[in-house]
Parts: sequence; C-alpha cells; structure tokens
Amino acid sequence: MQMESLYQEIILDHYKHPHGRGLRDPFGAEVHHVNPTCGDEITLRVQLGGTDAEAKVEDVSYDGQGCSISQASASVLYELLVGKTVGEALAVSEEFRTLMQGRGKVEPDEDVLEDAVAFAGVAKYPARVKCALLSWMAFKDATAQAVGAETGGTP
Amino acid sequence: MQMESLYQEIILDHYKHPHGRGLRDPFGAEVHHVNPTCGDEITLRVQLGGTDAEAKVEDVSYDGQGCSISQASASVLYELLVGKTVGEALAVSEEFRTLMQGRGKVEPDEDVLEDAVAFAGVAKYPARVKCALLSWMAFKDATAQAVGAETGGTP
Amino acid sequence: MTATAARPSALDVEAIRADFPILSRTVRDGRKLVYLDSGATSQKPRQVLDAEREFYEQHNAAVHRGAHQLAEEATDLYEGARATVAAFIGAQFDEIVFTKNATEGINLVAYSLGNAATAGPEAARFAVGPGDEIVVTEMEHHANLLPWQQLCQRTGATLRWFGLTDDGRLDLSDVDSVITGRAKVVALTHQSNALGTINPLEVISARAHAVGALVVLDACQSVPHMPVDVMSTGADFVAFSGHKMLGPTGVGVLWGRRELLAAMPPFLTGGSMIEVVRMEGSTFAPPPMRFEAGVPNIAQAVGLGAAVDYLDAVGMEKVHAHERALTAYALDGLATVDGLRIIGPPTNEARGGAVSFTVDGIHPHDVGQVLDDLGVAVRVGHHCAWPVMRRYAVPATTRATFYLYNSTDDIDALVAGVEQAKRFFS
Amino acid sequence: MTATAARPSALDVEAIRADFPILSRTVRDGRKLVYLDSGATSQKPRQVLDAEREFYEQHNAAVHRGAHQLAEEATDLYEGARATVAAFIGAQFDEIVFTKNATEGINLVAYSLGNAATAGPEAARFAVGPGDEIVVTEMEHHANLLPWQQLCQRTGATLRWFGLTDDGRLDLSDVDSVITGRAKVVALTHQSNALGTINPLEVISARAHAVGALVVLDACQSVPHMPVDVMSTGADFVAFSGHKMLGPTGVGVLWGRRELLAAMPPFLTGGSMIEVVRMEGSTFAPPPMRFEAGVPNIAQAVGLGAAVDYLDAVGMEKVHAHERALTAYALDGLATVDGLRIIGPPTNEARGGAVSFTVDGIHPHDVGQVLDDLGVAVRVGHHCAWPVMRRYAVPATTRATFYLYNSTDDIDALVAGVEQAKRFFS
Ligand SMILES: Cc1ncc(COP(=O)(O)O)c(C=O)c1O
Ligand SMILES: Cc1ncc(COP(=O)(O)O)c(C=O)c1O
Repeated sequence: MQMESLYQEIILDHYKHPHGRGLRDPFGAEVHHVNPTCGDEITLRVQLGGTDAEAKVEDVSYDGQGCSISQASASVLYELLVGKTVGEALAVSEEFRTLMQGRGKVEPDEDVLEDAVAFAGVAKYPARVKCALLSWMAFKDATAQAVGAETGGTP
Repeated sequence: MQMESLYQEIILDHYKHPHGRGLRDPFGAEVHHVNPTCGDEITLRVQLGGTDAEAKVEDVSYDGQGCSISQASASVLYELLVGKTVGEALAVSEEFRTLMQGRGKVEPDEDVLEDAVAFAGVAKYPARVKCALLSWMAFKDATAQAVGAETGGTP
Repeated sequence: MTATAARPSALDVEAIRADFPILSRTVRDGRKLVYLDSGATSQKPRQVLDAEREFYEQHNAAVHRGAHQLAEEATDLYEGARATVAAFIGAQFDEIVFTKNATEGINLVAYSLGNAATAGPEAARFAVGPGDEIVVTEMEHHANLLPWQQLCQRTGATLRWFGLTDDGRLDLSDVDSVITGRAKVVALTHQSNALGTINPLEVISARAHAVGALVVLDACQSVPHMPVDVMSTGADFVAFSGHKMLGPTGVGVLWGRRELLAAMPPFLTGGSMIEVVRMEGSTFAPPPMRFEAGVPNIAQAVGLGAAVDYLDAVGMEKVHAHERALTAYALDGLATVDGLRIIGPPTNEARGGAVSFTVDGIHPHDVGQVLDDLGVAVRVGHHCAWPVMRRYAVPATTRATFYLYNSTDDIDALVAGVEQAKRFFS
Repeated sequence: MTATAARPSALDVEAIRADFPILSRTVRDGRKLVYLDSGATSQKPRQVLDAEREFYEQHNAAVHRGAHQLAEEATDLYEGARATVAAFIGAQFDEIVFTKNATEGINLVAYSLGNAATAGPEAARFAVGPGDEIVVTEMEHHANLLPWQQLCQRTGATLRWFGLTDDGRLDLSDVDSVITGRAKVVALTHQSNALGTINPLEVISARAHAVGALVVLDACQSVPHMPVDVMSTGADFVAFSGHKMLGPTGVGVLWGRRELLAAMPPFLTGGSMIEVVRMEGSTFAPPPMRFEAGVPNIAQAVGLGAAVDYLDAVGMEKVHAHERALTAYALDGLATVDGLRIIGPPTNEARGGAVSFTVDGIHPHDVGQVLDDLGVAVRVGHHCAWPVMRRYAVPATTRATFYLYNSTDDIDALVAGVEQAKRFFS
C-alpha cells in the first residue's frame, strides 16, 4: 500500500495519543478555523510571553474534530512550537507549509521540522494538505492576533 | 447552384416589383413585427369588411425593411389574400406556415398557395424561414386585432 | 446476500462497462478502479464523447445566428438535443432551458423572482418581498439552499424549512404550519444526495399549490437514476445537471411550466435572448431563448442529447431496478460491518443509491483514504449538504453512490475496504 | 494587392489548417469551406479536442470534492488550466474565474454590484443606486449593454453612453461630461465585433479611475486575436469567451483585480463556493471559488487551457500580425467592389479583423446567402450590436472575420462571392 507513506507510524501515534489537546487558560488569542470541503474544525488558543519575535510561545491549546492527519498535525504542532520563540515558531510553520505545498518535491529539513517530517508523504495527496495545515494556519492567525492585541493594548 | 431552388424567378420578380407595398388608409389594425436575429421589420395594416370569418379582407398594406425573401413574401401575401374572406385567408396562411416549417418535406398545394409555392425551397434553409413568415405572422396578428377591436367595439 | 441480490437485474453490466473507457484504467498501485462516486459526477460513455467530437469536427458554429450551412447544422443539433431532453422528461420542447449546471438553473429561478419587483406589471405576480416566505428542507444540497437564503437576504423575505426525522426522512408532521399562506416558493430535492432519501412530492406540492406557492424541484439525483415525468411531479420548475447523467460537464437543464417561463423576467442578459435592443431599453425573446444569453454550451447540449439517447436505449426502468438492487445489496453488506452507522434511511424503502455512513472511531476522510488506496473511489465530507451533517451530529460521512455501470463486485470491494480501514486504524 | 499582402505573415497557414478537422469538410454542393465567421465562434484544433477527450477518458471526476485519485487528477487539470489562462493574460492565478461564456462574466459583475446593497458593510462600497451612473458605449455587444441596462432598471441608476463618429470610432470629444463624478462603472469593448474598431483604453480608464468608477472591459474580440496584458489595459474586470479562441463552447473567463474580487459579494450560489453553511445563513469562500458555484465546466476549462497552449505555441504576436495583414488585404479587396460600403473604420488603423459592409441594393441576408452557396461562411444581421446598425442607418451588415487559419485565398473567395451576389440580384 502506498498509503503507508501517508499514514506514518508517528502520525498514527499522535492521532491516537494527542499531545496538548484541550482548551486551556490563560490565552492571548483564540481562533476558530474550518476546512470548508470536509467540515473539519479547530478552535486554537495561544499564550505568548510578550509581543515581539523573541517572546516565548508559552502554550498552544486546541480542540476540534477532524481526520487523523489534522488531529496528528495539531498534536505535533503543540510538541514542536511550545517553548520556542514566536520568531522560531513562525519559521517552523513556514517550513512546514512549504513542505506541505511542495507536492512531494520538497526535501524536508529534519533539524527544523523534527517529528513533523512524518507529514512529508501528505504532500503527495493534495486533498489532505489542507487537513495537515488546518492547525498551523490557525496558529499563525492566533499568533498574529495575540501580538496585535497586546501591541494594540500598549499605551 | 442550389441557391436557385431558394431564389425562384417568381420570388425575385416580387422582390424587384413588390405588389401592394406602402401603408394605406383606412385600416382596422396595424402591427409592427421584427425578426430579432437580423433586425428586419415590417409594419402591416389590414382592413376587413366585417368581423366574422365570412368578412372580406379588403386591403393589406405594409412597409418595412428586409431581405428579398421577406419582401417578396409580403408581396405574394398581398396578391393572395386581398379579396379572400378572413376564413380563407387564415387557412392559406396556415398552409403557408406548414409548408415553411416542413423542412422541405411538405408537398405544397398549388391550388391553395398559387404563387406562394415558389417559397417551397425556403423551407430547406431554416435561417430564412423566419424571413418568409415575417409578414404572414404580422397578418395573422393584425387580423386577430382587427376582428377583436371591431367585436369589442360592438355595444 | 441472496442469489437474486448478487445478480441484481437484467442489465448487462459488462457490456455497459465496455462503453466507458475510464472504467478500464487503474489507480494508485495498479488497482482496478471501483468508481462509487457517480453522485458527484458520472462517467461518460464513448457515445457521448463521439457526439461532442463529431459536433466540433463537422458542424461547429454559433447557433441561431448565421445564415451559413454550419450554423444551420449546429442549430439543428442544438435544438435537436433540446427536443431529446424534453421527450425524456415528458416536457414540451420550449420548456427546456439549457444552463451550465443545476446550480445555475436554481439560481435562474431565484434571480428571476428577485428581478420581478422591477420588471413591470406582467412580472409583478412573481415578486418576493418582506412578509413572503420561501420554504426549503434541511436536507437540501447547498445548490438548493443558498440561492434561497440569498433571495431572502436581497428581498427581505423569510426562509423556513422542513426538519428531518432520525431515519433520514422529511418531518412532515406539520406541513401546513411550515408552508403557510405567505409561502411564495417551496424548493426541495427529489432525492437527497447525502441521505439517499426519495421525498414524497405529492403532499408537499399539493399544499404548496393550495397556498399559491411555486414548487422548485432539485432533480439532480432523480432524473439520472429513475424515470421522471415532470408533469406528474407536481413541480413548476425542475433542475438537473448533465454531468451526473452520463453527459458532459458544463451543461444543465431547467424545465419550467410554459406559462410561467413566458411571464418571468430574464436572468442573464446579452445576445440571442432579445427581441429589440435600443440604448434606451430592450425587450426580450420568448422562452427558452429568453433564458439562454450568449453563445450557449452547444457541444455540451449535443453531448447531453447523446447521453439521454444512451439512457433511453438502456431503459430508465432498468437503470432504476438495477440501482435498487445494488442499494439493497449494499445496505445488506454494510450492515455486516461492526460499528458502521448508516446516515439516512436504513432500509431500501423510498430511497435511491446514495449510501452515507460513518464508522466508529474512524474519521470519514481516513475511511475514504484507505478505500482510495484500494482503488475504491467514494466521496467523503459534507456532500454540499452541511446542515444534514449537523442534524445527525456527524462531522462528515463516507458516501458510496451507484450507477448503471456498477456491479455487486464493486460493493464487495467497498465492504472489504471498510473492514480494512477498521483494521488499519484499530 | 501587393506581393507582401499576398504573403501576409510568417504563419504557416497550411500547417495550422491541418490541425482543424472541420476546415477540410465541404459544404453545399461539395464546395470547399471558407470559414470567415470566427468572430461568432472559432473552430477548434485537434489538440483541444484531444485534451477534452483525454480528460473524460482518464481523469473525469468532480473537482475540489473527492479524496480519491481521479478527483485529485481532475482538480490538478482544472486548476492547471486556470494557471495557464492566468499566465496568458498576465494575471494572478486566483484572479481567474471560469464562467460559461463572456456574457455570464459580465452579468456576474453586474449582479454582484446589484447584490452589494444587501450584502453587509464590506460590500457597501460596490452598491449602485439612484443618482449613480453606469457608462457604456453605443458600439457594445448586447452582452455588455443589457446587463447594465438591467442593473439600472433594478437599482434606479442611470445609463449613459459614448456615441460613435461616422468612421466607426468612439466619440471622445467630451469624455469628462459622459463619465461624471456619479459614474460607478464604465463598461466598454476592447474591439468592436461589429465594426472592428479597437478602442483607446487609456483615456477612458484614466478618467474612470479619476472619478472612482470601475472599468469593465469586454475582451471577447481582443484576447483571441492579439497579446493582451490585463494589468496594462487599465481595466478592473476583463471578460472573454473560450469558444472564440479555439476553446470549447461552454467556458468563458472573468478576470478581476484580486482586491475587488475579494471584497465583492457572490453571484451564483451553491456548492463549492462556501465557507460555512447553516440553515440560518452562510459565509463564502475566497475568490475564485466564491464565484464558481456548483460542479464547474471542468472539461471545457481543460480544453481552454489546451487552446491557450496552442495559441502560445503559435505566438500571439504572430497571430495578430497575420490578422492585420489579412484585414489590410480584405479592405483593399472589398474597396474594388462597386457600391460596397464599409461600416466601421475604413483603414487598418487601430482596427481588428472584423470587416462589416453593405452592398447597395442587396440586403445583407441575400449577400450572405449567395456567399454560403459558394461555401463562404460569413455572418449577416445586427451581430448582437443593434444600436450600431441604427447609428449607421443600416438594417444589418454582412460581416467577415478572420483568424489564424485564414489565408488570402479565403478573402479572394469573399470578394468574388460579393461580385457574384451583385450579378445575381442586379
Ligand atoms: C464583443 C463581444 N462581446 C461579447 C460577446 C458575447 O460572447 P458570448 O456569447 O460568448 O458570451 C461577443 C460574442 O458573441 C462579442 O463579440
Ligand atoms: C441534490 C443535488 N442538488 C444539486 C446539485 C448541484 O449540481 P451541480 O453542481 O451540477 O450544479 C447536486 C450535485 O452536486 C446534487 O446532488
């Protein structure tokens, strides 16, 4: 089965045992994203330690419904991004997006992506790329809002 | 040239020397018909000697612009219908319509249609059938209006 | 599974399949293609492709416009297709409007009604405004829901709807309070693409007509699959798509009662739908031309005519019987899978060959992926009927749909594939 | 006629003709077909027909919907065609909306603006109402006139227009008083299908933008015939049809500036154009999906992509040069016919290959009929530009239009045919 390139062991593990799942307080911003083709949804919160690129991502919490790919992807995101600076986290996000949209022709950088390299096979299934990206897009959006909200709040 | 089956000598004669052309008084009804595909137009008046099927078609007068087929057809209509009873005239019109819409498969009845049999070839050119029918449709419409107007006007 | 179920009908499926080139291709790792997604779009027989190609290679011209021979031939073929489609659904020739898909057909009706308010006295009876109601159902495809939501938004009318019962039927317990005297339109689907349900039209159209409302029928999933005579549906308008009935993409049909089409204002405007045009204002041609602005989808209409000829030659009664048998076989087969839940009528009563289901603990997307890997093409998601998913509290379903070229082997592959997905994700 | 005119360009017309199966058929009494009606619709090369057929035989599925392999392939081909079309006109991928024809594209813009009044605050800037003005020209095709007349009728806005000069040009003597501060839209054609005139876009779009009006360009007769870079037209929207540029019937293109499409309300609503759907109301996908409701004309878009590839391979500069040479040759040839009057620019200055004319004493329908009998296919009538006929006080014209597969032989046949018509009706 070609399918094993899609459903890597790591993905199935994260799917069955998601990390960081559940919505938590405190949070700087919360967003709700939907995949209009399949109806999958995610609610995602971020808590940052400040407003600049050097600020820490203190927590990412999430809930929602979705397929194994989207669920595992949120779990990996949690593992990877919490504890990084905002700048680093967005850089990893960007690398992940490039991998996903690369149609299987982009070589993943394991140093940057760690467990997320397991998603390399998803890039060959265009219909699933959106599943893998759902939480990452939500993270980017929430982070922008959190930074904006806090910056806006500074006198 | 196949075209000679379309442009019968009689048609060209009527086209070059139209009979009854020009708008005249008195008239019981006037209509204006247009062929939307080519922009050809006819204004046509009828004067009837009464309101029932036995009433005479006393005059048909017309003006407008159009191709040889539509002009000749109006001229032949004038020749054929003026002097007939309304009932007879409508019967001839119906016969003519059947011939025109018969796609070249209807045998024309020369006793009824006289000169109008020359249009038999037009039926093989669907785009021209509307040209040939323009004045006939106008006649039918005007006659219905003339009968209706006079009937309506009777106390 | 009984012996009769295994040989579902008199259809010679092997002979039919030979007409569909795509059915002999393989997918993924050289798997035989098992196409169970005809509810989304059907495959096309050689005869349809040949008709389109012959049109382009021999007769292509703009219709209704030229005085030259190609234009005559193209017009004859296009209008011939109209006559073919009309006969197929028991309609008059000039009641058939070619659209680009069913979606456009339904939008046409909604926009024409919306335009009626400013289109002069003749059209006033069609006008929709505040206080008026538009009635739909909770099982509508987005194509028969959003145009009405939008019409309400534009005009201030109110949208109302029939809810659904737990077993996938319309809740008709209180028809008269859903369709009130304020209803102007009742729009519903003949067969649900998400649930498979076939709706009882008589009770709804009787009530609709009693209060003077127009009935708009979405026949996307019925006309391709069973004999439909528009006059006996009780509907005033019927819309369907060519691509779901062996025809090309890019063509649909709207049927409307002659006297309604004749009085309604136009929707799309432009060339070929006019009577007289002046800078100051224009008048319009009678239907069907009034509703076909611009150079139409000529080759596609011709292709659809060929598709109808193909279906006619097979016989719609037989197509329907074949699909009923396949559906029974599928319901039986899927019932053997532990943890599988049918979303929609669980029995073969008043239902067509769209079978939606969920599998405990596995997301439909993942079920679909495993099936795809095995060569079995199904659809996953909300099937453009998102409110149905909400109603049954599922994120999405996996849906298999059948057509004349499917056999019980295809369904065996489906059932085996679902079992495999369960093993994979257990 | 000079030697250069007889060999008009570097195009290998014979090789090109060999790609168009229909050009080797005969008409009427075994006459060679001389096709001079490409302005109505063009013929299709084998490459386009093959692309469509291959789509159906190998990849047919509903796009954007399935998780199976065919659906992936179909989506790739469809979106690939979008990218091809975008590159062809210098646009961004997501600025290309596939429509069924140019007529739908223009109606889309007109209806979207009409919907803006009730579509919430973001859309309010597009709303049109009493006091607003829509500006067109007297040379518009009905497709770029009626949608605006209708928008005015629905919203209470006022239609204004540029008149024409005696030699077939826009009368631009008073641009500022035609396009006033009340103008919301200026809609005009790039090249007139009835006159051949190519309009100077800069002066009009500069004024339009100065007063904050949107510019809608009808490029039906320009994009197929010359290199067009949408960004340098100054237009905000550009519409054209696939069937006039070697593509299939049933597909057109609307290009719109990204920021405009992103803010405009939808037109047709239904499947695939949504974000979230609830019975109570729905939200919409970003463009281009927002404007493509329902299963689209997939195979036709793929065919159009192949047509663009074909034109690209020939080179639009060469196509244009070839047509300019043919037009010069035709204007020279027709000038030799006594009693023939060109309706439109008499010289080859800022003009394309649509040559309309009348012949003294012979109705255009009769000229067309004689030509048809000789195998020469032209168009007669008002060419869906009825106001142009009124402006020049003619009932109709005979029109010859040229494309890359035409040669000077075709024009010789045209001129000889007109002479024959004169003899016949003298
Ligand atoms: C200038 C112009 N505009 C608009 C149209 C309409 O195109 P369509 O009928 O393909 O929508 C045409 C052709 O018919 C045209 O020549
Ligand atoms: C029930 C139903 N209605 C409407 C539609 C819309 O059809 P189309 O997308 O061809 O316009 C579909 C199919 O997608 C359908 O299944």
